[in-house]
Amino acid sequence: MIFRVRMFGMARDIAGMAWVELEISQMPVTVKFLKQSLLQKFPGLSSLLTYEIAVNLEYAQDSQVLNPQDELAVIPPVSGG
Amino acid sequence: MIFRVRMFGMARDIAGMAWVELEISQMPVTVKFLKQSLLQKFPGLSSLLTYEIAVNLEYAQDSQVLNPQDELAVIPPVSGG
Amino acid sequence: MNWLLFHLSAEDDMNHFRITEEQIVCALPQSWTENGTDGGHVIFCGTIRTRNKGKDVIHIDFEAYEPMVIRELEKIASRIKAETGVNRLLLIHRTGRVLPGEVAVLAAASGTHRSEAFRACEMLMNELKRSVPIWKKERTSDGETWITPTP
Amino acid sequence: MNWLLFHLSAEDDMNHFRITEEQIVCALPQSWTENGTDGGHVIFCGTIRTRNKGKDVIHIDFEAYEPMVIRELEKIASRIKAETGVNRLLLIHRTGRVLPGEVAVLAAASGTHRSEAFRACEMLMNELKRSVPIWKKERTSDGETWITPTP
Repeated sequence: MIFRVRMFGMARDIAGMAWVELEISQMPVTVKFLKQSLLQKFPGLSSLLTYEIAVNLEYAQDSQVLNPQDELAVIPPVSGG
Repeated sequence: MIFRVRMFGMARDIAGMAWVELEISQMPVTVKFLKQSLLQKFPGLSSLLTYEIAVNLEYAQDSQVLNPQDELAVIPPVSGG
Repeated sequence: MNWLLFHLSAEDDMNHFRITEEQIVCALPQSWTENGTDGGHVIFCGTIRTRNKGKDVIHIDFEAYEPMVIRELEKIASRIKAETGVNRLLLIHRTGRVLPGEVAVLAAASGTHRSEAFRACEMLMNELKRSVPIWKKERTSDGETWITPTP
Repeated sequence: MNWLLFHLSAEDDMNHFRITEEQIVCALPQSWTENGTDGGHVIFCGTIRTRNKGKDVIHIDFEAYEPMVIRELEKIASRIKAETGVNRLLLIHRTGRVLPGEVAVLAAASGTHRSEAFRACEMLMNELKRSVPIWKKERTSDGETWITPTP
């Protein structure tokens, strides 16, 4: 199944794109697994000391199960204001 | 000697005037004595639970000695803002 | 719209204290915020409420001992700057008749960082209410009363 | 001068959260302050400093995940209102390129009294910096860097 993930801030610069598509066959897909898949595709993400995954505009736990309709985003440490 | 005193807020309403002139013969004239003279002239001032005397735009102590050139004012409890 | 007129030159890099009979808007002019040194600006804007202690407020008349207000604010400002490290303070207060919904006072503190600006602006308001010679007389449906600080 | 255009109707008596590419002025519109219910309005205005950590700042580029920003701010606002009792919160944040001296963020809290408004506005800024998905990349004479929160 195809998961589309928005990339923001430093993560977007590392990936070199604002949207990433990941094909994942294993089921179920958790947030933790998504992070591992992203790291495999973009090893540079390890330079982000930490980042969160947002699922449908909310911060998600590692254990949350995803489905391909979810709006997913990589949220590096924020620095607004 | 003549001392001119500005009256503000509730003190002005009690005195019925914005400027009060007091003729005081005793010397030296302290802030405390000025307050007593004002109270004698305007007994209604006792309804102010407390008030300060400003001398040349500064809050003054009771013991401060006045001279007729000083800019004097009765400062009832403030309520700006 | 007197804030558009209220321009501060670059030389005016210190405090701004003023009493005015004109309407105040809840704004800092760009000339105050654009200096590039102060990154945090905290503003307090006090407006007249329609109801106070269960009564309908018709208007408030403010009276100020203007030269002493300025003198007292300068003294307060020295203490606040020393204690918090902010660079600039501003206070503009209405006199005369102020209607519900209108701005009675605008206070501001500007510093390098935000926490000091929050602290300084709140201190400025506390000190204003403690010692600056300004008085208000409130007119409600019950009549007129000089407001005194609640102990 | 977009604050003159930024009018809030009387029905809009709740929060106002917005991301904008246009210049922000350090002001609350009269339509926000004149309701007669809230007597205390505290505003924070954050501007870009010319120098940061010993370097000359050329500009800052802000990026936001806009729909999540709004969602997150609404959640934060519910907590702040419950904790402080203020009635309304406002936050407007720039995206795109912001130059030194320009306003990056405007935050405000309005309530019956001033102490709660001070507390709420400072909480809103703290929470903005903690969890709201906005990022800044700073360009100095040394190059470009994504700013990360200092631990």
